[in-house]
Amino acid sequence: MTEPQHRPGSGRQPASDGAAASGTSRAPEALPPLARVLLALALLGLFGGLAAAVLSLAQPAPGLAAAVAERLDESGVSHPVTAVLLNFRGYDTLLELVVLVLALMGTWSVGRARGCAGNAPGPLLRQLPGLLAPLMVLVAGYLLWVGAHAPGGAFQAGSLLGGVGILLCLSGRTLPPWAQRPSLRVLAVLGVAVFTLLGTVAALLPGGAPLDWPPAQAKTLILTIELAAMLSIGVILAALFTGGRP
Amino acid sequence: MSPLFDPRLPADALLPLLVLASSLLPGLVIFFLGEARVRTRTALNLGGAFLKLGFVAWMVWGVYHGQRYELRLPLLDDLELTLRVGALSLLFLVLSAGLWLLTTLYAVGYLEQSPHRSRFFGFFSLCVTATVGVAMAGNLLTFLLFFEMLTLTTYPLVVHRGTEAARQAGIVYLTHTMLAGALLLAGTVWLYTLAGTLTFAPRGFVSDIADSHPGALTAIFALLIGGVGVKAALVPLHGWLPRAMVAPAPVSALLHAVAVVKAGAFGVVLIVYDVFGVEQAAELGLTGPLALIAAVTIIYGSVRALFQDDLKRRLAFSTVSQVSYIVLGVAIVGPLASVGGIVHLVHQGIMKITLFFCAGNLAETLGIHKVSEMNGVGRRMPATMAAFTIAALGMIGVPPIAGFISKWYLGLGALEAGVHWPLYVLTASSLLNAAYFLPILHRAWFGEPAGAWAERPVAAAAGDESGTAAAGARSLRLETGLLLLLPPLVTAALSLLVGLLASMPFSALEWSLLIAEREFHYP
Amino acid sequence: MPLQLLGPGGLGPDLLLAAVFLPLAAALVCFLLPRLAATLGLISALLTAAATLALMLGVLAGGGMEVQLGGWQAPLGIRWRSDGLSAALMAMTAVVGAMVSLYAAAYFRHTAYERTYFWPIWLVLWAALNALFLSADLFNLYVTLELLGFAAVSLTALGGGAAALTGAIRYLLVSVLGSLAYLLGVALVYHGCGTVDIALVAACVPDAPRPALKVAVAAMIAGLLLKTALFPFHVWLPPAHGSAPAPVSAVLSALVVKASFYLVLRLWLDVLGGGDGDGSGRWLAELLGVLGAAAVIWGSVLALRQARLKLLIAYSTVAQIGYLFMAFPLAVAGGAAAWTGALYLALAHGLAKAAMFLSAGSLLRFGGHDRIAELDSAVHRLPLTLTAFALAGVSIMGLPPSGGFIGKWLLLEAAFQQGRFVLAAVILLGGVLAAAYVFKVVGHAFTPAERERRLRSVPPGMEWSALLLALAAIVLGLTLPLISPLLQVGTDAAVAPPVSAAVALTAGGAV
Amino acid sequence: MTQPVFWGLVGMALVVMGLYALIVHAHLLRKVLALNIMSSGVFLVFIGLARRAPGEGTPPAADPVPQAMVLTGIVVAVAATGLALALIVRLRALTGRTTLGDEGGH
Amino acid sequence: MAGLSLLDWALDGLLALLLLWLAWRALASPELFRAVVLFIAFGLVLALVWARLYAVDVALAEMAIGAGVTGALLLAALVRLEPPIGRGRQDARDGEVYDHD
Repeated sequence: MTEPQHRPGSGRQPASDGAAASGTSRAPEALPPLARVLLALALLGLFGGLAAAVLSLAQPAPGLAAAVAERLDESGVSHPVTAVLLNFRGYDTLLELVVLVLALMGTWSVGRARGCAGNAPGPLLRQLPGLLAPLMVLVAGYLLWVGAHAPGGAFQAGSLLGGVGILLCLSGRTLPPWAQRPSLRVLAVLGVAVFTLLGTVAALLPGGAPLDWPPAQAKTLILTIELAAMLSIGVILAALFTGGRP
Repeated sequence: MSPLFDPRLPADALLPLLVLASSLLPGLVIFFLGEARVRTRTALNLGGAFLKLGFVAWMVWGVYHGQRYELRLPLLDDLELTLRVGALSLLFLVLSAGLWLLTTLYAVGYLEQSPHRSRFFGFFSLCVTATVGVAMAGNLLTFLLFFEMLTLTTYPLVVHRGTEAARQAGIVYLTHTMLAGALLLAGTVWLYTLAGTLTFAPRGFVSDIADSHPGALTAIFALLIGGVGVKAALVPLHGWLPRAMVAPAPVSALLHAVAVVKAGAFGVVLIVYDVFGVEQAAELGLTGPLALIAAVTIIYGSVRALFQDDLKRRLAFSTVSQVSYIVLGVAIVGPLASVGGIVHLVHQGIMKITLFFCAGNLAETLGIHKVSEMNGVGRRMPATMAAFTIAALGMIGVPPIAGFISKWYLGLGALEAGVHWPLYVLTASSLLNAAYFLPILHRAWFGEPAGAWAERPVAAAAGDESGTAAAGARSLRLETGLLLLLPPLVTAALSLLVGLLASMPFSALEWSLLIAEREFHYP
Repeated sequence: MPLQLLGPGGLGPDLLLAAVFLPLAAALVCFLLPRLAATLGLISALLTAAATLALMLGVLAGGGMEVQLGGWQAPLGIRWRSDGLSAALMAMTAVVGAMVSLYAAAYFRHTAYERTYFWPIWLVLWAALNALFLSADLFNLYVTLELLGFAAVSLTALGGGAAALTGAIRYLLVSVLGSLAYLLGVALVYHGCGTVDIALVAACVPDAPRPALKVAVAAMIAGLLLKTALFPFHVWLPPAHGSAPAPVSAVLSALVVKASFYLVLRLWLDVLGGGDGDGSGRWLAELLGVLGAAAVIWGSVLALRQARLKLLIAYSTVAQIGYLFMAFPLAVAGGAAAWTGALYLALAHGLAKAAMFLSAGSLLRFGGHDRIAELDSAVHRLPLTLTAFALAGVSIMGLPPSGGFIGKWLLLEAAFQQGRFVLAAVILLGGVLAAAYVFKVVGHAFTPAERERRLRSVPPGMEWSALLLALAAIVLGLTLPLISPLLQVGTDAAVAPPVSAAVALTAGGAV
Repeated sequence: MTQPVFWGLVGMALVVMGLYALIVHAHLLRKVLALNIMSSGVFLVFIGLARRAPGEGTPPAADPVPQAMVLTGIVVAVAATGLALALIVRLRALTGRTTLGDEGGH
Repeated sequence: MAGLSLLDWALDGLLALLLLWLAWRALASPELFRAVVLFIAFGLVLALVWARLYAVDVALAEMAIGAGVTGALLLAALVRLEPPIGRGRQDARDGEVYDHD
């Protein structure tokens, strides 16, 4: 059934193997009571095992907090979580941004966005964003900046930006023309693009490694990446909310 | 990093490769030829066949003078694909290369104007490639490779007609051969884990482990014989063979005389002689049951053949019976019996292919498929029926035709080995052979012509059956097309000659004696 | 030797970088420039394949390679590590990827919507695969697993129909569930060992708290089995693989499933040290073996019963995955060759299964459907495609001299050596059943076609890419002398100098 | 029992609850909710148990590495949720179904 | 952290109970809208737990992403799942028509 566009609507039931497909039955509960009881018992056993694992862990535990603290000076930032996210384990963060972009691609490939929530916004919802949005953008900028030495950073800031987008969408406002499709794409991939580019350049420097920030420039680089990432996260989260491609 | 090929490939390693390539490459090219390019295709086929025969002849000369040909290609960590040409391989090589040439000629004539010829000749060539590969296999792994390749390449030939019956036959064929392949693989791997080698050797390579693992070796023997026994059509594994008769006549000829059945029988010979060693096998008590199976197959096939009205089915059951002569010769532990068995490898091939060519001619020219329709056909097609008669008499064992030589040595071998029951089996089988062949001959020569072909003019009859006017026009002068007539005449003459000239150098018998001498260190 | 240039001292690290970042960057560009997606995608796919193959040659010539991402040592930073195992799988990915890209360029030529999304997502998927094969960090592997899963789900949904969507949603749920189970295991490992680097975890395993470690490993392996679709967890696979567009099905069956299998193997070999440490490893291996055997039988039987070609191929994947896990009990009991066998089967299955799905796609495109009973007309007109299918079938059946044969031979050898006749019988029976379902399709090539319908043409790129893949699966069988040394590269990673240095460093850091 | 172990157990309980709901419920939105709660449980295990390690400062901050990992996990979870919801909405638009059709889970 | 006061334990216990109860209700509540709202509440309580465990970054992220954005996504999806089937049919071919940028 790879070509449904040629034969829409004909016989598209997924074939299931033997486990008789009940087709359109829409029972709210999938399992009969007895099976649920058995399942619950099995899961209780599972919980027992998991609990035993937790209880068996040594106390005090090994961890990397000390190792992070030791190398914090070389990371370019003074907040350990940010150091881990964007320097020590920056590669994880890069891939995580790719996950977001991918979710966006997937969502866009499925269908077109059909408005935000369907209903006309109430008066409160129409007014609220006007007041809240600038405030949220400000807070986002602050969180981004403070992330270098205190809790905060691109993710929290980006999700706030995403919240701004969601509010704007709910209030029925359209995006300004400059934020329409092509630039939306650019913004969405900006974080990954900047991260990848800088990471590759770092690898090509003599003696460098991928994503290896020279300590002197580390803070600048990290802030640059965080800025780009924040924008991307905000755009992507808002775009995910609209549920399809614009 | 070990190189895949030794850059200094010597000529004696090249020759086996050339023998393979002379049918493999034409086969591959033929697949890409358009249906209409008859000349190119025929040229490729015949060119390949002549080349192969030439290479084989070269190697015959070499081996006769003590040269050995060997090619190794590393496949597994300490296992190689080995092509090796010894006397026994050559016997089978000569048979398949020679008969391939004739069968190709025959097929070119037989399939004229029929659809899918490129596909047919492509697989035909691949099938022969697999057969010569089986013939040259230097170890059990290589044997397995070409044996499976044979299965795959014959399947399209069996189902070539595309009818429902052909499809069913194909399924039966595959079920049998695939299961057999699994058995063979199991036996091979198991043997490898025990013996640590798979290289064929005179007197086998299992003597070291025979004392420690007699049970396992018995099981392995059963697995291996089961694996090759399907192709050799040993009862009760023979079910596919009569069914496969739906294939076109050249395919039947190939299946019965050259490739599949013969590869199976050849496999039995290899397993008994070069894997286990006949004495070792006898010591393990394995040859007795094998001889028994062979005897049962001989009788059973003959009895079943008696009751077939369909000519090709009768011949098929005859094959079931006759191939087991080879197995019987191998399983009677003794030099003369083994000579009889090995020489029958060639003799049965030549005679049986003659019979199938003739059956094909009858079907193609006159539309005769059944024994009961053959009344008086000898008058209409005297040359074909003459060939048929020679081959049939040979099958019965009438001297001096090829079959007599085989039976004679088998009988002598049994006496030499001090057992008598094979004589009774041989006698009974010969009587049964006579019982199912003589009535055919009688009908053909002395029956009153009946049927559509007897009344109508020749051209119309032929055109009616083959569906082509060309075949009819061609038949005006000869009794059938030249390409169809020549191969059976040649093979019939050959089956006479190998009997008459059995004691000349390079004859199959002499060669078998040579094999017995060189490979088995008998007399 | 010029190949040394590609090794650790030369271009090697750059090739590692290219293997991950090149497809990733290309994906972004394709996403930004939808009109050029197909051209750019194809070019970058070929470049990626070339870089990966060069990397494999480098590993072959110069040994394993390591890159410290961000320049940080192992417990703190993330390592890329390329040894023979990962190089072999990456090379397989490269070959399949290049061919699928060629195929997709033709397949999606007339469907702009699918084309614009296929390329970026597919390239991300490729980057994720390479990242997964390279990563030596358990948590990073979680991220790559999720990346891989989402890409696979998005590609599955590209089919657009209800069946594709249902398959994609089921796939997503299973994928996330599997990843969560894996992550739970990673959490416990981190708290037991204070690191997520594979080599360091391996060094800590002997002293780690037992129940925690066992539960962690069980959770990780269970999650991965779910993603690999081993027997009782296989239910999600056929609908997803059977309803996706053909190039996607090929990628999913040939590559994505292998990724989680690779990870199981990685954990087993590198973290658990081959599982022969204590009784429970043995026990787990036996369990995996039993499940694998059940998968072989059950998957093959169901494949045989399918009426639709793509579902048949998908169930065949379920069966073939079973073989991979049958290696565990054999290898743990001492038959190290079984690992090579399993790996060989994985590689051969990757090539062959991709060829099969691509051929199925051509048949489907040509005939407009994939009902096996009515394939005659399509099969007759596409001899190359049929040949590709049949040759791939030879490898799936495990007939010599294909790659599948070598794998089966090695497994059988181990089985017979240990006297495990039941496993041997299952391996052989699986081959026979595979022959049955392959010939169920191939048999239609020889029946006379009755209907002449208006049929769509199939571009040669689609036919030839499938054929080349199938040929690669056959030729793979002749390359054991080349690949066998490759698989030996880096097998002793746990005791290699750079890692033991890192172990010393953790010991300093953690205390 | 100490505080980290306590929260670890709570996390495990969330995981098991989520798993139960994932299997039992047919409605896809509920399955998504269940997966989200499961992932929250996993994160709780990750962070909760990290409190066993000696941290820096007063009061000792949690081990930053698990924190970073959980941050990553949270973002991955929201991406999964977004993708899943888009697919589910699309399925509903095409077929009217909000379940997978054949019950029995996976 | 051995010396945890009784107050701390009470606070932890209360939070844990609340968390588990919210999770259970969110999973078992028969009404989907209520379930989603309960899930958002669950996210907010979880953010408190993170803060309690001194994981302030995670707490912030949970509040913004875990509860906020995920909740918004769920609510939006809920609205889109509500309308009758008829409407979906018309734009069923949405996904297959490509719009050029």
